[in-house]
Amino acid sequence: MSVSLDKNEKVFSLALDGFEGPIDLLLNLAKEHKIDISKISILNLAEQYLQFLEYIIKKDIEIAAEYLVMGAWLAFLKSKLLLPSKINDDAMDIEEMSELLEFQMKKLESMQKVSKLLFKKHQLGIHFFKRGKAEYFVTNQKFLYQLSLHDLIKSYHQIVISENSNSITIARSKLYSVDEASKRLKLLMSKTNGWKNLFEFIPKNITDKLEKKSAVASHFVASLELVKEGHIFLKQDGYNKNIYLNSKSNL
Amino acid sequence: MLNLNKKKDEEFDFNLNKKIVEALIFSSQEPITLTELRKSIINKDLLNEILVSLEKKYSSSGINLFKVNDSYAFRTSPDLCEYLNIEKIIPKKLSRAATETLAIIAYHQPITRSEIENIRGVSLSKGTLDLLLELNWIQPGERKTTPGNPLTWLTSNNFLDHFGLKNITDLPGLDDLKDTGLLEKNKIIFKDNFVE
Amino acid sequence: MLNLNKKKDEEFDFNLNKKIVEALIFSSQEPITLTELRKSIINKDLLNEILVSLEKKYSSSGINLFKVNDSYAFRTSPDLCEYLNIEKIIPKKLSRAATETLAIIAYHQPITRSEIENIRGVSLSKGTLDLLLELNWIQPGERKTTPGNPLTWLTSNNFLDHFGLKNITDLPGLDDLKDTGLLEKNKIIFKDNFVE
Repeated sequence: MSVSLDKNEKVFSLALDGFEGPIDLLLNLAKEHKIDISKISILNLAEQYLQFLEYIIKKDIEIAAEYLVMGAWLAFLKSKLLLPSKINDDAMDIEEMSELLEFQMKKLESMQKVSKLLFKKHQLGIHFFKRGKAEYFVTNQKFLYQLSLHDLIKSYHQIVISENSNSITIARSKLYSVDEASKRLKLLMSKTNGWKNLFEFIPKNITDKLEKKSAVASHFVASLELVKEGHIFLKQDGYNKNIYLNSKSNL
Repeated sequence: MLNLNKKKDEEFDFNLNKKIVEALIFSSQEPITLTELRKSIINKDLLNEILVSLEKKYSSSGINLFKVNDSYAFRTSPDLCEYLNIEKIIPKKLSRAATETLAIIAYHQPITRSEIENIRGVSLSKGTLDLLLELNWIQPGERKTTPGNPLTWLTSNNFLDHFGLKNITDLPGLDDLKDTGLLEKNKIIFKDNFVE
Repeated sequence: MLNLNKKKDEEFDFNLNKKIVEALIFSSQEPITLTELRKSIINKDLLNEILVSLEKKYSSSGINLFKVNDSYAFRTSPDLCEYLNIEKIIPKKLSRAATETLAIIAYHQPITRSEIENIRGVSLSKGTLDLLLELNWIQPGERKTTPGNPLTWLTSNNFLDHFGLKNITDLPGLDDLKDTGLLEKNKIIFKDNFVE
């Protein structure tokens, strides 16, 4: 195989735009050397492909992923080809695998050929034409409404999408609301005498850590609110010390 | 001998130009003017002769060549009007409501009217089901055993014919088309974003 | 005398029915099915004979009778393509993925999505099937009975009409491909065989 790296670079950077997939790339590598696919050296092809993989992995790992399975497969094939044939006891023997690859390449090549043949044919609206204006008879009423399968499917999919995005259920928040805390404090304060630590008012049945934190925060905010409204007094002896509440009517 | 060849060439020329005129009138959306026809043919002098020849050719056909002012068009022969009831019908697009309703019935059948309304989120106008029924795309199914015994709707055989489907299960589902681009979603999921 | 009258009547009958068929096909832009034609004519037995006669009548005209599966349409003669200066709707150039996918479906139908992907060695990119469906060149076939019940794809009548094909056996190069065995689907390199 006499492919200079320079040339590789050129071929392979073109490959990124032009090639659709691994088999496609193999096909082009084979054509590049003007080789009849049926007489192809799988070993050479595998080597070239692996070279390409090495190059592409450095350049763009995402594109490389598309080519990796084939790469692994070819590496396996290559190692088998290099090893003496007597060890070959695999379920699928090496010849079968090469044949399969060759078949796959021929198949893709044939499809690429016929797709070109197909589009070389005369096409309606470009090379030949339908009647410019239709006339309608009462007997062909079904032509009255034109709806394609594509329209129908698209319409349904749009409904499904909008349905999915409209009917989002917002999970009930686990957080303790200030409103709740305020109601609770008012009720409890009316039944207590003297100064009480704020922490005594926090519901004892909360186990979730986050919920507990939120309960403390909202009870504190609620207590400030009650002071502002003139229902209670608050006192704290110093920074980071306990906060005490007392009902105004108890003073 | 030379004369014979010349005559053959002339005949070929006339026939080719005639075919071009015929094809142009056929494929034109509106009646096509003499000026336009003259522009498109190779041998301009032949146009009048060609039109006379075409008129004659189609005079006993199911389609006739009609002249409107200085324009030409093919139209169905008036002789056939008792057999073919020609009407001016303008092809219409099915309304969005009707298309959606048909799609929902197709994918969810048998389905009741109120179930359709639930999916679409709007109430169904009476005309929508009537239209689909008239087009013979849907048909009534069995009544449900739930309170009120509501009627269910199904798609008809005509629906399958129209869309070229053998069975209703051959309708492409969401899985079949999931990567086709039809199902591009921009779904936003709301969640409790509080993390400890 | 009686015989002569009978013959005349028959001739009249044939011509009238022929004119009706001619007008029906001519009036429509899309191919009309045999079933529809049969529905509209008076003497149903004559239909085949009429279609043969019409095909002959138009074979050397600027317009030809085209057959698409079991449907008929008038189209301008492809011989004239270089002379017709008509506003052409040039479709967007299809991507290589789309043209290859179309060819694979056309020559291998019915075929599933994953079978297409196996032949091309890459997964179908977004929008490819959708585009072909939107062009109305492909349509869903029956589901396979294999696990997962994958949907199969076929080409549509509109595809045949677009490329001027009588039916699917009319595809270019089909016989050669069949002879070389290249249309067999069962051999797969990836996925199933490449495990471990």
